[in-house]
Amino acid sequence: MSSELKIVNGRVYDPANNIDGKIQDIFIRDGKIVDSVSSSATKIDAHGMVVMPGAVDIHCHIAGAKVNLARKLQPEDHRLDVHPKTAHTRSGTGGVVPSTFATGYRYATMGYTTAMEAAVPPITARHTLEELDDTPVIDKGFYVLLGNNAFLLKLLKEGRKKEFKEAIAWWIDSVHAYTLKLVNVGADELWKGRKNANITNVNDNIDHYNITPTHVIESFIEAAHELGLPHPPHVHCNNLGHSGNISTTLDTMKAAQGRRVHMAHIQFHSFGGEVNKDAVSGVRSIIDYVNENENITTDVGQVMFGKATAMTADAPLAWMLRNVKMNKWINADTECESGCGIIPFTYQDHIYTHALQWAMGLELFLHSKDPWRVLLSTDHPNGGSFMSYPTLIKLLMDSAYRKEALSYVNQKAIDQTSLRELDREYTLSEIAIITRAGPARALGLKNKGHLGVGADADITIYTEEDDKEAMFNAPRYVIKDGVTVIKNHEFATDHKGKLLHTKPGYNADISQEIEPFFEDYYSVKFNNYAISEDYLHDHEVIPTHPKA
Amino acid sequence: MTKEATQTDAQVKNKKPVSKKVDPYEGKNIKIVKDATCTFCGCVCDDMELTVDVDEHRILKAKKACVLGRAWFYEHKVDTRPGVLIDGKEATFQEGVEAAAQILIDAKFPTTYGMSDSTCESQRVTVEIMDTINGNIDTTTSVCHGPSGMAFQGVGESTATLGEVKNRADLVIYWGGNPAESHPRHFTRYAVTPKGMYIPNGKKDRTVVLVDVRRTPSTPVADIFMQVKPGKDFEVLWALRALVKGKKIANDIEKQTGVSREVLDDLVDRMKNCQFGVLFFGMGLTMTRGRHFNSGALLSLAADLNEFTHFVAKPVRGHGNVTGADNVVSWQTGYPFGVNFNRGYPRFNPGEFTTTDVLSRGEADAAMIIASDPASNFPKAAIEHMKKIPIISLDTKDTVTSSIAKVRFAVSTYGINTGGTVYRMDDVPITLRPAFESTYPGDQEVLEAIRDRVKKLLSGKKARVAA
Amino acid sequence: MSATHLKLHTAPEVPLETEVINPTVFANLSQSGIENLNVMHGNDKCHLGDFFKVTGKGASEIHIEGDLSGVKLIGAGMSEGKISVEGDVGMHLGVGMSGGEIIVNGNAGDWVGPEMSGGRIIIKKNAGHMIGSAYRGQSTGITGGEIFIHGNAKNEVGSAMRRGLIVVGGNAGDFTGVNMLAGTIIVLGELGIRTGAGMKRGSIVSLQDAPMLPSFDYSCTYHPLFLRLYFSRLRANGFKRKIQDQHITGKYKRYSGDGIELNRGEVLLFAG
Amino acid sequence: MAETMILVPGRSQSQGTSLNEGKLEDEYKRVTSTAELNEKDMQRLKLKDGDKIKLKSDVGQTVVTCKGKKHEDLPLGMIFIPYGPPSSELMASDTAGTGMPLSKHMEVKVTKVK
Amino acid sequence: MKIKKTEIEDTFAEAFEMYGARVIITADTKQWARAAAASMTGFATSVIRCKLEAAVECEISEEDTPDGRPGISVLLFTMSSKTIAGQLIDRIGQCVMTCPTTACYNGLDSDKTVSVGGKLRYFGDSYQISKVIDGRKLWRIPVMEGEFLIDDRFGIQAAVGGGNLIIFGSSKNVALRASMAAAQAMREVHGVFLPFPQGLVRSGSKIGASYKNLIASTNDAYCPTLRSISKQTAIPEKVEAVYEIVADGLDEASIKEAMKRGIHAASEKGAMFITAGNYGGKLGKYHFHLHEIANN
Repeated sequence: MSSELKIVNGRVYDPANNIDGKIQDIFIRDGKIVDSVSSSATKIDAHGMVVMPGAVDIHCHIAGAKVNLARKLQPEDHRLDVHPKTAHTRSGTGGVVPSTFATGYRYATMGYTTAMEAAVPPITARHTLEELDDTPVIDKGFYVLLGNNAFLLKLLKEGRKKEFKEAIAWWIDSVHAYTLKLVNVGADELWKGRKNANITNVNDNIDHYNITPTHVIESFIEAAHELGLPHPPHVHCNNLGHSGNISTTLDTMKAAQGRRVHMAHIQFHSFGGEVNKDAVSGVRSIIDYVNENENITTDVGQVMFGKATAMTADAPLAWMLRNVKMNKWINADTECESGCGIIPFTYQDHIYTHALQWAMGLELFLHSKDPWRVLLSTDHPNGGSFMSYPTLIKLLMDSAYRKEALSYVNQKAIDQTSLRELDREYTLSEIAIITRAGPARALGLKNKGHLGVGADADITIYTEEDDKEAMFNAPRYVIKDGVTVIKNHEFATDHKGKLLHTKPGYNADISQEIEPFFEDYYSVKFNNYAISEDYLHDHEVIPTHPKA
Repeated sequence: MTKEATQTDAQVKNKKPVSKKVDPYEGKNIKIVKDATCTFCGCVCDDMELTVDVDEHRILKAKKACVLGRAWFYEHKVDTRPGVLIDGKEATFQEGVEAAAQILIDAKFPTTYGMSDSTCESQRVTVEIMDTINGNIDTTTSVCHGPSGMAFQGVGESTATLGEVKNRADLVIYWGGNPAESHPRHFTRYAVTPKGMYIPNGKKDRTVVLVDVRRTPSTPVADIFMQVKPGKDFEVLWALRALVKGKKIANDIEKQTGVSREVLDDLVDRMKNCQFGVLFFGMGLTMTRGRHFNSGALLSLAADLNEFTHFVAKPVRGHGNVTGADNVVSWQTGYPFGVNFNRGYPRFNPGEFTTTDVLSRGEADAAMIIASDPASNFPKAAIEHMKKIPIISLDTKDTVTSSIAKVRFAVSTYGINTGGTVYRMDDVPITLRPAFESTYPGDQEVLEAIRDRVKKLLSGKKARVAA
Repeated sequence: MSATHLKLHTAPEVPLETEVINPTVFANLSQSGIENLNVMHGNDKCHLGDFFKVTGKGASEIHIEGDLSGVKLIGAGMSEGKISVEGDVGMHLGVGMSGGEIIVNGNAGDWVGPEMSGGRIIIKKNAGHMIGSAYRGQSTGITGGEIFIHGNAKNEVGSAMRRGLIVVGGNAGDFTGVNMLAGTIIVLGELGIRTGAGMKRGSIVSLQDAPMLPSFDYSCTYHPLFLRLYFSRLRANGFKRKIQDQHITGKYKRYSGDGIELNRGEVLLFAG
Repeated sequence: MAETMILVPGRSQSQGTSLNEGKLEDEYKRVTSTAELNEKDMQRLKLKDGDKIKLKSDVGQTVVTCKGKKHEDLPLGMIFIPYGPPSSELMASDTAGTGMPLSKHMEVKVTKVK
Repeated sequence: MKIKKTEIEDTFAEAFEMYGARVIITADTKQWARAAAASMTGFATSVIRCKLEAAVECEISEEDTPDGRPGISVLLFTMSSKTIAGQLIDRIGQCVMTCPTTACYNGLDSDKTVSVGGKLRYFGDSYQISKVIDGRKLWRIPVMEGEFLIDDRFGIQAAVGGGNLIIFGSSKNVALRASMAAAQAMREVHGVFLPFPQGLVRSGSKIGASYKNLIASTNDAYCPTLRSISKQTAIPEKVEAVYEIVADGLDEASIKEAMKRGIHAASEKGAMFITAGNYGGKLGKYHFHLHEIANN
């Protein structure tokens, strides 16, 4: 029996289909958007409401080993933000690293229907999949960390580009990832092998490998291009958080050589000034480059004041943060694959660097010429919780509010930026781009981020309000796969989202190359490493388009 | 997940487990399971080669298994006891599920405990049951490395997966544990003898230090044995932290702790100058006076040492999937153990919601015990209370707990009869390859049936919501 | 003086959570309004009246009678008024209290006054673990207020406390003042082991000698004048018998610590 | 004459293997009711291998069989016993806000059972 | 009017507003408390050149001090609320903190307080410790003897300075005897102190001088040696010596009480004539009329 739904009289924002605030009806059958439904279809009267596609978070940290460590680490944060169950939904705890159920439900209550976990070491992918399965409502996928993979670096050292590409495909396929993630490439070896050292120059050789981070990044981007992944590698550049890191960031973007690359949380990589001195905003040189180079997509990684948790595969960065306040700190080395650092952190508006980062993020948004490529994120929970997105949207849409907000923060920091001069206000359509259409397009999710026929019926309906924070904080309806999950601001049913992953093809012989490496250097058996597809629950393969 | 699904899961596409006849067992229906996983202890070795007599439902040989692993595999064989007992009388599965569900929904403070010898799949269902009925949940973690978990919440942890220890650690310290007897392959598979990427000569490239209050069968493996007076671990760890930071310590340290200043200075020197150090610690820290502070002192020591070199620490976890229980309970509730749902959302407080306490204080009015035997190893007061309240037990063998249970389910053994996921002590998830089918259901199956029945009974107006 | 009286008529079978017992909550409520307040009996939502008989009126003082050892969260979040209890109380007494006074003429369970920022709690008999302490994972304990335990207290008295005064008339358990940030803990009886481990600042005082951690360093034996001010106050608050003149005028051994941390804390042990 | 000693229950291999046979089996019971003492303590207390001793703590008491260990292997004043029902009998239930009873360090009074 | 044989002039003492603090010094012995007080109240006779007027108010018995030791109360006044904190910090820092065995407490309950211990604590070079005892914050500053204990804040209040009597005698001895008796009587009033040596001042002054830039000069009107020279001489016949008593007090009433006691005591001891200093009522807001005071 097919289920039908129609949303009538709503003001529709669907930038992918060039619809900008038109009153238009939307029809849904069996979880998909269609061009008409029968008269018996359930009707939602969206008069006075704004209809948008469900939002897509292109970069967040919501599931898996490191998230769970950060979750376990902070009972004090959960205790103050409980997530009670309802007649339809499971209970959980909130705070800046919510439990899985709370994560799914809370994303839904923000109007989000898809979110991508941005950093998973392959050996713990099984864990991530289990958590994602317990993350309700939303669709989700994850990016697999390969940038410090010892086997892949070894292949590059040996100049075996072909096997390198095959092995990448094997890894993505074995763990059911969506795309690749590169984090502080080359640093793991120095961190673990040279008493907590870090890479400072992307053109220096990586210990033991005689190749530079730039070369590694370039090779991954090339391989991903050839594999035809729907979304290019997410790159977390070297030197995150260090003054003067714009030169590293620019070098990294240039390494793409015009191929598609996604620069993760670019705010953290846009510092001007000199190394080891007070940072200043280097946003202009970064955003100018992004504006001019269409191969680049990026998410901002906005910092929001209040509680955050630094949670990263960039272990040296977490160590640097740890030495600021000496509070609780996690380091977790993953054999042959990754590092990890976690630090509970609070961004405070009176602190120079924090206010600077906040302002830099806003500068990036406000200087962006192409909303399709400069996307909204807080790098949850690194820059702040995803729960602060509505506030961020208001900062972008309401310049009077923004001006007032910036008067409360460290003025010396604001002096270093162009923020005072910027009067730009994002339109609803632009917000729909940076939170929906843009991320979906960047991800290559053809059925997401729009309301055209054939799209997944992931829809958010907001009551139109002047206060955009209030508006985006509580959608009136959230429809996922055609199911009205939230009705009149309350959960009407529970819903399980699905896993989105890719299946790049590869030559099976590559496993014979990889297996001996496992026997020597891994602590788990090669045979037990890859995850059978039967292990997955609801999932969808997003096609790849390999280059010949 | 169904049994079929996990079995297919086990058949990883690149290398399917080989199934063939072997001569020495002529006349028997023999199956070889390669790369099977032993779930007896937290080492979760996944390189077992099991020779299974399919018809006899037993494992004849477990290649690579240690003495504990062999006992685990050989002793879990087909059983003849009844599947379900209610008040000691045989009952059907349905009757057992009904009785269990009734006990759970009638209780005002139902608690559940155990789960460390159970798959993550079962653990997930268990949390769901307790969330549904607003119950209380705790795992064997609370009497294992629960204090270490609390210490972790206080100070964090610098840690590593075991493969990184194998590849890099040139200084390996065991503190308050006896792996030779509790985790026999810890030395050989992960931390002492194996050759690794930067440890080409295995044990020759490492210095091994053992710290304990007594000599144990683990002692001979150590290059240095540091004997601490019983109950003085914290003082020694504290002195080491002070010395690492270049601070003064009391002159009478040897008198206090049994460890001389020279030995401490030497160890500090080795710790600061190694390339990659690791501190493994056992329940000699968590179960003695000081508990979480002992673990915290050790975790802090490892963190402190990162000022000088790369240093990690790792609790040596006991049961096969106690680490999985921590992970599952954490991702579903935000807290690793000792979680209470009475108010419709999770609350955490060791000492308040942990099993020893809710039983000893006589608070729980029903308990579901999964794959654990608190009635034989809990404090007397807790055991006395267990005898007064309805107990539901799920176990692979009869235990003191199952003998006092009102509803007792005999279940099959994870890893031997059922598949699924378990987490090794270093949080690495590992899949299971069951060897043969049991006549009993897996605990996941029992728990799902109880969950479904409970949900049915509590449907509609009776649903327990948040208060 | 007007007061609302609560008398336990039905003993709870499982823990009872009664954060509603708070003068601010009682304000402007009739007796039946008070009886109708929600309490949690395990996972069962009940009313205060299911367990207590309510008499009298006026919210500024609440007087409770009965064995409340299984009753948690009495006076949670209290900011004014007075609660007096004849009998034992359960966990989390006065959690988050910012003002007012709670007097228990009996024993108290674990976690008396966590997250306290003001007010006063007096326990006439013994108390459990974690008195005036931080909850797990928190780096800061109580930020003000006073807790007077006339009997013994168990482990972790005042863990991570930042401000305030905790007095234990009898003995304290292990890790008194662990991770203390500042504030004062006075133990008139004996201290357990590992006193002040990880303390950054603050004072821990005992009228008995105690074992010290190796990272605490002996400074001197002297007369800490400021103690006279505390002692005169404590003598006026029911600790008269335990504080003798020699304690007021005598000398104390001063240990500074914790050397591993900031080393600005002190342990003062009476030396005669 | 009773003497106060420190009882340290712990894991042992034989406890681990016997546990797999079943906790209600004789072997597990035997293993978990055999206590190890320093030989010199045994001599002083006039005990020999196989003798029964009574262990008594604040909360309970139990009778176990004793077995000597070389002086260098077990400190004076310490008793080791594999975990099991006898060690539970002696365990106090106060977890001091941790959930963990003090199960590896118990003060017990030791007397020979005639 | 006359009291006994003493003529009381119908005039008034003109007093002005000052700001006052009360400091309680305790010590192991009365002697050490006195030593600190003496040191602290040295060079504190007149705001004109000393910036501050201060003297011991009274001694306090052990039962009545915060720490149960012998104590002494000192009153310290300045011309403005802004300058008092600095004076307290300097004088406590130099004279009390330095003095063996002492501690220093606030003795004035007031809504208005100034930070004293809160500033002196920096002498502790980060080793200082604060304690809040029953709502009262104190600082423990390590010193070579042990610790110096001082209140974080001290109360200040508007007070009255410049209450005065001018006592005339038929001889220096008579004038001195009468003045000393008056001073003794005045000092007994709670809240009053006499800043000059033993309460007496012989170099009474007038405003201004024949020299430029000198704000005060000798009160030639009352100098016996200038009786025949000074145009404004006000020395009656037979008067051979004059003393002034200046009284500062925490409030008007206490000054009145002190002046009353002073007038009677001086009369008792044979003062010939008593008057008071004023500036025609233009300078100070308080006018203490001698007749009214003496009769009350």
